Order: sequence, then C-alpha cells, then structure tokens
Amino acid sequence: MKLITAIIKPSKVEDVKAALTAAGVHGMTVSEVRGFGRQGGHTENYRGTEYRLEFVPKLMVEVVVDEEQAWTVIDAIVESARTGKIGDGKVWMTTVDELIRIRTGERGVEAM
Amino acid sequence: MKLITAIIKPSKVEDVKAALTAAGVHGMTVSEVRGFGRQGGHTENYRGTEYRLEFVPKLMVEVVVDEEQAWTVIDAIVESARTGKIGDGKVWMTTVDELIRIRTGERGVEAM
Amino acid sequence: MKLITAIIKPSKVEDVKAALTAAGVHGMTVSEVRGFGRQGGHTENYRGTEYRLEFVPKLMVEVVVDEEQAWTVIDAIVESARTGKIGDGKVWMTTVDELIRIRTGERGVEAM
Amino acid sequence: MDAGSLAWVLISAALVLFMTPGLAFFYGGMDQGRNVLNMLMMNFYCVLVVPVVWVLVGYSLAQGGSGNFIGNFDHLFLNDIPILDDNGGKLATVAFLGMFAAITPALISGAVADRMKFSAWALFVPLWLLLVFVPIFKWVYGGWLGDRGSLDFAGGTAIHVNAGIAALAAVMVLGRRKGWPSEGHPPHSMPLVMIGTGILWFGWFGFNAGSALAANGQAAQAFMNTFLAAAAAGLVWIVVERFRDGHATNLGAASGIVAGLVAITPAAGFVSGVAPLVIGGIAGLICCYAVKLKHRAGYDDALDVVGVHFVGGLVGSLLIGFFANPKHFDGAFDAGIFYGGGLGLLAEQALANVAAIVWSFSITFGLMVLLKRTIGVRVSDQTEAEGLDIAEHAETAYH
Amino acid sequence: MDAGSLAWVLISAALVLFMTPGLAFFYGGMDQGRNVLNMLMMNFYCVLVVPVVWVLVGYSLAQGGSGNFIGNFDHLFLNDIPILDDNGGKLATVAFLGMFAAITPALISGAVADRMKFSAWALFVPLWLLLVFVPIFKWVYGGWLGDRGSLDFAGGTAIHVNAGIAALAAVMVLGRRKGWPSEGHPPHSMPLVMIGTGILWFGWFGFNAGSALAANGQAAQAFMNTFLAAAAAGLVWIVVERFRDGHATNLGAASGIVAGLVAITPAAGFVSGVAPLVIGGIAGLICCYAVKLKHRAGYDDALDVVGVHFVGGLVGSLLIGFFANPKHFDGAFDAGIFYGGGLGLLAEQALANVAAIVWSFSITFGLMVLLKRTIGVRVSDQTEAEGLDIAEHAETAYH
Amino acid sequence: MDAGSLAWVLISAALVLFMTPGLAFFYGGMDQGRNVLNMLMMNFYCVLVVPVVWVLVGYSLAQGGSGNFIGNFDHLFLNDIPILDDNGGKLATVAFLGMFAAITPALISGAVADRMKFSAWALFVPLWLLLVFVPIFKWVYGGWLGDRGSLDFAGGTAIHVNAGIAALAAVMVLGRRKGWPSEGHPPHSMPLVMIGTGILWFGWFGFNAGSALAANGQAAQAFMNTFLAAAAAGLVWIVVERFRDGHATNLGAASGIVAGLVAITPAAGFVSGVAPLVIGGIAGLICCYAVKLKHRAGYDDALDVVGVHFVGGLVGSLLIGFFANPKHFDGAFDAGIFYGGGLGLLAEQALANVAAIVWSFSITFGLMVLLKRTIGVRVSDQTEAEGLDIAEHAETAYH
Ligand SMILES: Nc1ncnc2c1ncn2[C@@H]1O[C@H](COP(=O)(O)OP(=O)(O)O)[C@@H](O)[C@H]1O
Ligand SMILES: Nc1ncnc2c1ncn2[C@@H]1O[C@H](COP(=O)(O)OP(=O)(O)O)[C@@H](O)[C@H]1O
Ligand SMILES: Nc1ncnc2c1ncn2[C@@H]1O[C@H](COP(=O)(O)OP(=O)(O)O)[C@@H](O)[C@H]1O
Repeated sequence: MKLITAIIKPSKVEDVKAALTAAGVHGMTVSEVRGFGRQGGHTENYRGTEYRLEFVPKLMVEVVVDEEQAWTVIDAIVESARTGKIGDGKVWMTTVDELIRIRTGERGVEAM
Repeated sequence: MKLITAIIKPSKVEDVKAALTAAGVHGMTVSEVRGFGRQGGHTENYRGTEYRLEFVPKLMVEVVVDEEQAWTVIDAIVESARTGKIGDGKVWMTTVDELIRIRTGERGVEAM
Repeated sequence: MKLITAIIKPSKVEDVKAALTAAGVHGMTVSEVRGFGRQGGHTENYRGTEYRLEFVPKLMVEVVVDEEQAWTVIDAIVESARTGKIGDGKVWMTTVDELIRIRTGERGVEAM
Repeated sequence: MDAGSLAWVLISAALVLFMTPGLAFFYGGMDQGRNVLNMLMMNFYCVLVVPVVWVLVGYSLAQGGSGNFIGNFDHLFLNDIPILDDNGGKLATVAFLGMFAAITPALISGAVADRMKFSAWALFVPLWLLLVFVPIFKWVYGGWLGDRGSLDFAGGTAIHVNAGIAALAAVMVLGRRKGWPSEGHPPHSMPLVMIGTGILWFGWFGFNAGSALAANGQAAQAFMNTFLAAAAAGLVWIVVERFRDGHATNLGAASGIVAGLVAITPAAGFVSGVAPLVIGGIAGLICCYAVKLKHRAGYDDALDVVGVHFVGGLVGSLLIGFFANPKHFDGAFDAGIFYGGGLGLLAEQALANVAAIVWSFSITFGLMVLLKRTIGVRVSDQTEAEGLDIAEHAETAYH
Repeated sequence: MDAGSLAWVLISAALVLFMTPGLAFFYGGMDQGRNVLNMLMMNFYCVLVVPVVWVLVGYSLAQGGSGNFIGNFDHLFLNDIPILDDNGGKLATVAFLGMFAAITPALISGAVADRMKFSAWALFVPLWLLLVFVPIFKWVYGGWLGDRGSLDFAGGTAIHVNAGIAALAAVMVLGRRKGWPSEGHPPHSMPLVMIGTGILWFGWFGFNAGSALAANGQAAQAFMNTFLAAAAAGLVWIVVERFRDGHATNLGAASGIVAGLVAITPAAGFVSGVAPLVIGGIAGLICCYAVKLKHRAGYDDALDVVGVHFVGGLVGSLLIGFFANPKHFDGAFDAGIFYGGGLGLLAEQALANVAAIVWSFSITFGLMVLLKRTIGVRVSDQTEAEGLDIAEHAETAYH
Repeated sequence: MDAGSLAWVLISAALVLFMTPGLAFFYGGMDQGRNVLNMLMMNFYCVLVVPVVWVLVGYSLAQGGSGNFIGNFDHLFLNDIPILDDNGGKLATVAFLGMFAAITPALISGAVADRMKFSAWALFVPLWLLLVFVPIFKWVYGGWLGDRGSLDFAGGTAIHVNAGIAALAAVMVLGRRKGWPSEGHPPHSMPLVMIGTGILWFGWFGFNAGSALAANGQAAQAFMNTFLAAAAAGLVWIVVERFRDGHATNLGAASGIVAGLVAITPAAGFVSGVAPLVIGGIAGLICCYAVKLKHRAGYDDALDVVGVHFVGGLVGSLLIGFFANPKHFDGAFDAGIFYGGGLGLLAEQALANVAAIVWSFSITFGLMVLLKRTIGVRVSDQTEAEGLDIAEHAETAYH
C-alpha cells in the first residue's frame, strides 16, 4: 500500500475530493498547513509597518491506497488540483507497511 | 523504526494517550485534521440553507517507535480508540530510516 | 528521495527556515501540532481548578529532499532548532517513492 | 429641548453609532474567514465617510428648507445650527440623524459581500448617500410623502426598504459569486455573529425609541415595541426552523431578532398593546421564508439584505396601515384599519414604499452600472477565490 | 416620571437587555468550542421567550394587585398600562423589569451546560419563569417578604439567590457530565469570556442604578457602589489566586468582578461610603473559595452558577443587615447592625432568603423531575461526547 | 444637578467604564495569540485597582481643596461627598472621574506589551496613579495650569499626552522586545481589534460629551465633535494608506478613529463648525506618520501609544490655540487665533503640555527604574519567547 500526500491550494479541495471519489477512493484525511516555496507569500501592512508573510495557506491531503491504484490517484490529484499557477503544490508517495481499521481491526486493503 | 500514524475520534485522545503511555511510549505528536470517509459528516442549516459538511473533525496521532514495539503500539491504539461505531479511524505504519533528537543529536532508539 | 519530518519549538521556525534556505532547500510545509514527551506540558488554573495540559504546542516541518541532501538538511535543522532545553523536538526521515509537482507534472528531483 | 430629552437623544445617537460596528460583526461572522475584514471595512468605512458628507452637505439637502423633494443649502458645514439655543437640541438631532445616514449604506454591504471591489464601494457610499438616501429621507421626513400622511417612525421606508431594494439592484449589476449557489460557505464565526446581534438589538433601542426625539411616553412605547417585536420575531423564526428543518439555530434566532427590529422600526411610535408582538411575529415568519427567495429568483444577495431588510421593512411599514392608533398617543396621525381608520393609511404606506422602491432601485442600478463601466465593480476571479482580505486590504483576520 | 428619570430608566433597561448576550459570551467562552453555540442559544432563547411571556401574563402576575403571594390578571397583554400618563414612566418600568425577567433564567444555563437537551430548556424557561421567578418577585417587591421589611434593591434574593439555588436543583436532577470531575476542559476562548465580562459590568450599572427608577442621589450611590464592589471583589479574587495558586488570572478577575456585582445588587441603594468596598471584598473572597465546593459536594455546576450567583447573592443580601444606612438616603427602611439597627434587619434578610431558597429549590427540582420523566432532560452520551452544537443546533461555532 | 444632567453623567460614566475593556480588545487583538491574555489582564487590572485607590485617597488628592499643585485629604474614603444633595450630582461626578483615572494607566499597557512582568505592572499602576496622574489632573482641573487659562475639555493633556509620554519613559527603561524591530508579528485577531474600536468610539461619547457634566448645548457640541473628528481622522488615515501603501486597511481605519478621538478630547467643548473635521483630519494625517517614528528613534512602543496618544493628544491640545471660540459657547475662556484671540491661548496650551510632559516623563522614568532595581520589570527571555499568557497567568487564550 502507498500513502499519497498532496499539498494543494485551499480553494481546490472540493475539486480534489470529487476527483478522488471518482477515482474510487472512499476516504482521506485533510489538514491545514502553511507552505513555503516558489509562490512566495504576500505582504501585509499594519499601521505602515510591512510584514512579509512567507508562508502561504495550503491544505495537505493524505490518502492511503492500494499499490495498483496509486498512480491513478496521483494523476487524479494532479489534474484536479492544477491551476497552472505557481504554488499549485506537490504530491509525494511513500510506502505503507500496514493499514488497520480501528473499528473492526481489519487490515490492509480491507481496511480502506 | 516505524512511524505509526493513527486517525482517531477527538474524544478518544485521552484514552489513546493513556494506552500508549501504558505501552511504554513516551512521546507522540498530535494534530487536528479533518477526515472524509464512510462516517459521512453532518448537515448544518443556516437560515434555511443546508450545508453538507462532509469532513469530520479527527485527530492524527503520530508516534515513532522501535520495530519490536510497533505491533504492541498499534494494538494499544486500536483498542483504546475503538467505540465500535463508523468513523473510529485508521492506523497505518511506515518505515522510518532514521530518528534524531534535536537537543542532543542522539539517533535511533536512543532518540525516542 | 527522502521526507524529513521535524517537530520543533514554535519560536524556532524562522531560524529553521533560514537554515534550510541556506542549505539549498526551496520549499517546505509547516503545520501546527501538539507534542507529548519529556517536556511535560504546563498547568493552567481556572477558578481554582487546575488543568494539566500535557500537550505542548509544536510545529511540524516537512521537507522532501534528494537523498544526497538528506543529511545536510537534517543537520541544518538539528542545529538551527536546538536550544539545548528539553522539548527541542525530533527529526525523522522516511523514504519517498516519488514526488510530483502539480503545476507541471514534473517528477522526482525536478519537482522540488 | 429639556435636559432629560437631550440626555436621551444623545445616548440614543451613541447607541446608533454603535450599531454599525454591530452590523459589521453580524455580517462579518457570517462571512468566510478570508473575506471578513473586507466586510468589516465596508461597514467601518461608512462611519468614516458619511459623517463628513453629512455635515458638509447631506444634512442640509435632507432637511433644509420646506421643499417637497429635496432640501436646500442653508446648513452647509453645519451653518446656522445653534449650539446653545434649544439647549443643544437641534445639534443633537443633526448628530442623531447622521448616525442613521451612516448605517443605511452599511446595510447594503451584506448583499455585495465577497466580490465587490473596495474602491468601487468607496465611491458608491457617498454617491448613494446623496443620490438615494438624502432625497428619500426628505420625501419621508418633511417632503411630499410625509405630508400626504404616510408614517415612518424611525426609518422603515427611508432606511430598510430603501437599503434593501438598493441591495437587490446592486447585486443584479454585480453578478453572482463564483460557484453560487451550488457551493456555499457556512459562517466562519457564529460567536462573532452573536456579538453583532447583541450590539444591534442594544443599539436599536436608541434607533427606535430615540426617534421620539424626547424622553416621553412615545419613547417609552417605542422602547417597549423594540423589545417585544424582536423577541416575537426571533421566537417565531426558531420555532419554524425547529419544525421545518429539525433544529433551532443561533443564526435563526439572530436573523429573527433583526427581522423583528426592522419590521417594528417604522411602526415603533404609532402602535401599542399586543401590536408589536403581532408585527414581530409576522415579520419573523415572512422573512424566514423570504431569505429563500434568492435561490428561486437567482439573485445572489449574499447575507440576505433583501430577505431581511427589504421584506421586513415593507412588512412593518404596511402593517402600520392596520395597527396605527393615534388615540393612544394623542397623536395627529391617521388611524389604521383595526382602529377605525379605513384603508387610507394603508394606501399611503403602499404609495410611500412604492415611491421609495422605484427611486432607490433605479438610481442604485444606474449608479452601479456607471461604476461598472468606469472603474469596475468586481474583484478578479483569483481574488475572489483566494479571499478579499489579503488582496484588497493586505490583512489577514486571524494569525 | 420626569424626563431625566425616564431617560435614565430607558437607557438602564437597554443596558440590562445587553447583559444577556454579555452573559452568553461570558459563559460561552468558558465552555468548549463544540458546545459554545448551545450555550449562546440557551441565553438568547431567554430574551426571545421571556418578553413574550412577560407582557402576556408574567408582569401581571408579578406586580398586579396587592396580594401577598401572587399578583393578579389585571395587566394581561399590557392591559391598563398607560402610554402617556406619568410621561411613560409606568411603561418604561414594565420594560425594565422585563429585562430582569429575561436574564434570571439565563443565569441558570451556566450550570446545566454541555448536557441539557435544548427542547427541555425551551420548556423549562417559561415554566420556571411563571412558577418560580414570578412568585418570588412578588413576595420581594410588593408581597409578604418586602412588607415585613426585608430589603432587596435590584434583585439579590429575587434574582441571584433564586437562580443560583435553582441551578443547584437543576444539576441535581440532570446529573454530572461524563467524565466530570476527573476530566475537565479549559475555556475555549478567554477573549470571549472577557468580552462578556466587559458587557456585564457595563450593563450592571443599568441593572443596579436603574433600579432607583429615577435619576437621583440614590441612583448615583447605587452607581458608585456598582463600580466599587466589582473592583474590590475582582481585586481580592486575583490577590487570593496570586498567593494561593501562583498566578493572577483573567478568569479570576472576571469571576471576581461578577461576584462583586452580584453581591452589591441587593445592597446597592441602601449602603454607601466604604461599605461597597467591604461587601465586594468579602464576596470576592468567599466566592473564590465557594466555587470549589462543587468538587467536594459532588454536584456538577459546570460554570459555577451556585458558587458565584447563589453564594454571592446571599453574602450581599445578608451584609445589608450590617451596612444598611437609611439616614444617608432619607430612606424609610431599617438600619443595619453597624448603624444602630439591631438584629432585626439581618433576621428579615435571612428569612427572605430562606423563603426564596426553599421555594426555588423545591419547585425547580420538581419541574426538572417532571421534564425528565416526560420529554427527558439529557442529550445522548454520543451527543455529549461529540458536542451539542452540531447535534442540537446543526451549527458549528468556527469554520 | 437636574435629573436630565444626572442621567447623562451616569450613562457617560458607564460608557467610560466600558472603554477600558474596549481598549483591552483593541490592544489585545493587535498582540500575538500567546500574549493576548496578558494584555487583557493589564487593562482589566486597571479597573480593579484604580477604583479602590481612587475613592480611598486618589480623588481627594486630585480634587480636594484649592491648592495649586495637589489636593488635600478632605475626601478620603469618599468622606463628605453627599448622596442626596445636588440630586447626587457630586457623587456621580466622583464616579465619572474615577473611570478616567482607570483608563489612563491602561493606555500605557500597549507600549510595554509582550515583556513586562505582571507583578511590576501591578505595582506600577497604583503608584503611577498617585504620583503622576493625580498631580497633573489637579494642575489642569483646579490648579495652576487651569488657572492660567489653559484648556483641556476632557483630558487631552491630563490623560492622553500624560499617558503617551509616560509610555515612552516606560519603554525606555524596559527595553525592546527580543528581535524587535527586525521580526514583527501581525495582529492575531483583527476582528478583536475592531470590536475594541467599536466599543472605544461608543464609549468616547461619554468621555467627551459627558465631560460637560450636564445635558446642555456644550454636551451636544462635544458629542458632535466626537463624531466628526473620529470620522475625519479615520478617513484621512485610510486615504493616506491607500495612496502610500496601496491598500486601505482595517487597522488603519481603527488607528485613525482612535487618533481623531484622542485629538478632539481636549477641544471637544470649545470648538464647533468645521473645526472638528479639521482637527480630526490633521491628527489622522500626523499620527499616521508618527507611528513610524519609533523605528527611526529606536524605542519599542509595541502598539503605538506614543504615536497615537501622545502625538494625537498634543496635536489636539495645541489646535485649541487656533480654534477655541468662546462666543459660540457663551464661555468664559480665551479665544484661539482664528477667532481673534491672539497667541495667548496657544502659549498657555504649550506651557500646560510641557509641564505635563516634563513631570510625567521624569516621574515615570524614575518609577520604572526603581521597579527595575527592586522587583525587576522584565520577564525572562524564555517567557518572552514562549508567551506571557502561560507563564504569567497560567492561561491560554484559545483551546
Ligand atoms: N521540498 C518540499 N518539501 C515539502 N513541501 C514542499 C516542498 N517544496 C514545496 N513544498 C510545498 O509545496 C507548496 C507549493 O510549492 P511552490 O514552490 O510554491 O510551487 P509549485 O508547487 O508550483 O512548485 C509549498 O507551499 C509547500 O507547501
Ligand atoms: N484511505 C484513507 N486514507 C487516509 N485516511 C483515511 C482513509 N480512509 C479513511 N481515512 C480517515 O479515517 C477516518 C475514518 O474513516 P471512516 O471511513 O469514516 O470510518 P472507519 O474508520 O470506521 O472505516 C476518516 O475520517 C479519514 O480521516
Ligand atoms: N516517539 C515519538 N514519536 C513522535 N513524536 C515524538 C516522539 N517523542 C517525542 N515526540 C515529539 O517531540 C517533541 C519533543 O519531545 P520531548 O520528549 O518533549 O523532548 P526532547 O525532544 O528534548 O527529547 C514532543 O513534544 C513530541 O511532539
């Protein structure tokens, strides 16, 4: 099994969720993160003092999937999260040794 | 070493912490995440407009443990986080190449 | 490629970011987490009722880097995040199978 | 003005000033976290620009002289408003009315939320004040509509119907938010909404009971009415919710309170007894359905200015035609249908509202088209997707 | 009522209305983020339902006629309350008292937090108002307790002792929260608590000084007392904290302020000089220990309604027996022990509170048992674990 | 005092009390989330300790007798302040002034934010009150400065210039925050800042117009001036921002409003017509640049107490020398330059401010040095890095 981790733009989360559902994924976990990268952040101005906020709000999407599904899922994320502008984010994949569903104790693909 | 990642119900965090401590784990990292899965979310109603909130508040618990400990820890989480209802969450395990304690530079099991 | 995950003190994030930039890293993802460990938390007192807050605010920094860079990056984090006091945090490393840039579809080191 | 009445008018004016921040929080809490500061700014901007315009020219045009349609220039720059004469009563009244002038355009901000350029709003507010608020105010208070006998105690027609219909015109030019109505966003901070609601109700006692411009029995009745109508409307709204949708909600309570306050505004000094409960209850019931109209009609009134202020104001204004009771007030106004007054007053109420609606809608529409053709009224799609706070104000609400 | 006094009563009434939202934020901030909206709703619900019940029947039963135990039906639907007579004074008074009626049951919400079904609360409030608040109010203001000479300026016995002991009865029937007392939850938003505290103190000037029902020396003294007692109590509370627990806290300051305000409420128009400092200081000291009683006694009074309102109200009410000074007020009331009045007044104070406690506790207990046996008073365990906001109101505080 | 005036003074006093929480939110929102409770506590502490000190000894020293430099001990413990005489007017005035005494040291908290030990603050406030506030208050209101003819309607010199320069002295002793100015932190909650701003403006009507100590024409003019100057200053500030920095911001609007309120404070009862617009506009313009001074001069005035209160107060106080117009008020004060009064009044204004500045700066500096040498004034570096809320108050703002 693989863990796919995607950093995406917050406004894209609905699209990504739809694409993942379409790709047969039935679960995922999302968290709010702040990203630093090429996109570069923005400047805020308070009483004439400029603050350079280099971190940009992003969402992290984590999905555990079956090995065969992995590339379909990655492609689905990449396509649905793309706007073509800097800061669209990254996707990475790591190997999961085991997955367990807490409720039932089922393991592996069963647990998804 | 293994990284155990668990998605649990927020109201279970104290139980999980207790179980992990009992299992000999002395450190862990918790974050607030939103989950999408079978549990399905809920509906909110604002001035008669319904919003379907598909994401459910969850906590993510991350623990790095020694390989031998891994299954004890997983079992401890699974048992302590279980309510038997849909949405209890998942646990997954990945392989950690190295762990370092920032304060001392100790590595591996020493660093836990 | 490797994923370096570091749990650090919130007040150290600017130093870590500077050190990573100096080490040639151009992107990272940061999230707010709560840590449990030796550092032990603190006690709050509300109307004479004590609450033991065992979780301490921490930041999690995640960076995907090239295998060769990995140890330079780890060292940079360890050095910049160290205060020498309990609770400085941990760094761990896992193996990344693949990394993709959403915007362009580039893969691997190209995608960083 | 006796000292007691002056004290009452002054504190009432302060209460009405406080309502605009209250409105900002009420709207801002309902908005998304990435647009809340734009919403607050649209409201606070009104209390910055309107007072200046008001004392320079607005008051004079709205109240100067005895014209039927528009005032004159006698009081430019507060000229000829005495300080000591009448124990400061005149001056206090000018300030009190200035607070009303400030909150009226602010009401519109809830409709245009999440997509209007702040620069366009910055021009819209003073222009709308002079072109729409000022003439309608004159018609109602000292012009042809008031003279014909229509009643508007604290600004049902002049303020709520007016701002409500202007909100509709504004969003028709502005267009819908991207994704609306299929995507929606729940309020980012309900506690902020409830803070706003608390301030609004508190301030509204000044708005309505202060409009007696004296500490007397009429003020006391307007006060009581403001208390009862808000409660009745809020209660009806959450009861409907409970049985229609399954849950009584905070936003329902808040919306009902505001709807009741809006509806009693025009009637506050003319009705008594159980009338405020009935007026509030009817307004709560109707508005609680009216906020759904936008989905059917397809106009994107983001925070329901039309459904609450236009509809609520109209309901209250027309109900005066039924409940007005001059006997209880020793008043020189017509009686409503239930007190033997026939249809005359109702007809006048209808006429006054039609006049205000036609003028407000058409001039606001034209003004928005003009702004659209010149400086543009909408932010870019990217700004809309990523939030107006950073793009328009270089600020983030929460760090 | 002269215009100055009417202005004072009207603004005081508005201030007291504002206190209920203030109380909602004070309690809501202390609550967890997943229950805050339920808390706000319990409070706002009081200002929706009580005004309606109050003018329909409550006021008449609480103040009509000259009965010793209960009023009559003379003023149903505000019947016979003149608008213009007495310059609106009567009407303003009815509204002013209605604000008190609304906040009294709201006080109880802090005790039953996090586990009471909203439907049960929705029935509890109007029933409790008529069965408990109304008779005790009549006894104290115009009935046998007041006639015997006991003193209660702005509602120490009638409101705080009453609501505080009712809170105890309610939680005894309702039972403890799951996990209490071993698990606990710190306040989810201390800034919200402090917003509530600020509003409460501000509003309490109307509550206490408005109870003079005139703009006169007694009102000024009640105002001064409201200022001083709150400050002294807050100061004592944080000093105790500093030396007992190591830190002076915001919640301590807030709790002390409220305890001082509660304690001075019954005494505000009868004491002067340093008495408010002493009364506030004693109340701060006692309440700061009294909030710990629940852990020993084992009743789960979530947000310390008993420890602050019951205890604070009782302390203030009994201290009148020492500090009341009719000479300073040209007043027709008995002197306290320190001003040569003997034990008589203290005995009357004790009797009045015992009477209120017995009635309030037993009727509230019975009412809660009745609700428990019929519609049920507690949410399901799952709702309790996951939060009442979503389950009871289909809303989330922050998105 | 007639009933109407008493009603006005009482509600004004309540409004000023409400300003201190307002200030707490204004400052607290600007602060970081880990220091916000320390900021709230510094402010709330002022309304706990000052009232006690005020009635025990402060008022007597500040207003007792006819000395030129300091009062006497005639009114210790409110001795000889009648309750019924003058219809409570005297007592109401003592309370009203006590609210001013409470907010003045609170103003300083914004400068010392994020690093001052709470224990040091706890001693600083009452000592500063007696050593700095009380004498300057006496000089201005009933002492040598007032007698020479300088004007200060509601506390420009006595409160804002005084607290502003004290803030400078305090931070010079206290030193800069770690990392300042290279690192900075944007406001953690702009909605909280705007809640504070709304409350401040609302309360300021009591602060300024209440200072007439009567419900009369001067109060009405002071009210109008408070309305206009805040609006003009806010407007100028955001216009400058828009053209200088590219965006009009909420914090700019809030800062401008406060700057305008500060500037009109000394002048509120002496100027009329367009003068408040001009005074507000000038203050907005100057303060919007003055807040940048600290970066050049290198003093770490965290939340711009110097730039807004010192500079704004000074600007307003000096502009009286131009705009004061006794004719409009039937007043027994000197005319300003624009009304034929010559340079005399301006010179007196300058002298009064210089005297206040010298005294306040040097005594505050000495007091801070004394505290530094004894109990210490700064938290540890670790506390500073990790936040004062947990270390100093054992509380966390948001859970
Ligand atoms: N090496 C990295 N490791 C972890 N996260 C990264 C890394 N590089 C970028 N990111 C994340 O991806 C986001 C987008 O990256 P950025 O360089 O801004 O644009 P793009 O994705 O178009 O290359 C960043 O905000 C950050 O959250
Ligand atoms: N494939 C997945 N990858 C990552 N997280 C998942 C995945 N499936 C479920 N989750 C997480 O687990 C939580 C619980 O899953 P759900 O399907 O609701 O119930 P259950 O755990 O009982 O099967 C989800 O809310 C989500 O956070
Ligand atoms: N086994 C672990 N797995 C995951 N995170 C851990 C583990 N142990 C500690 N941590 C994280 O590291 C942080 C610091 O650990 P702690 O034991 O307090 O101090 P130190 O890093 O000095 O050993 C903790 O707050 C927690 O977030």
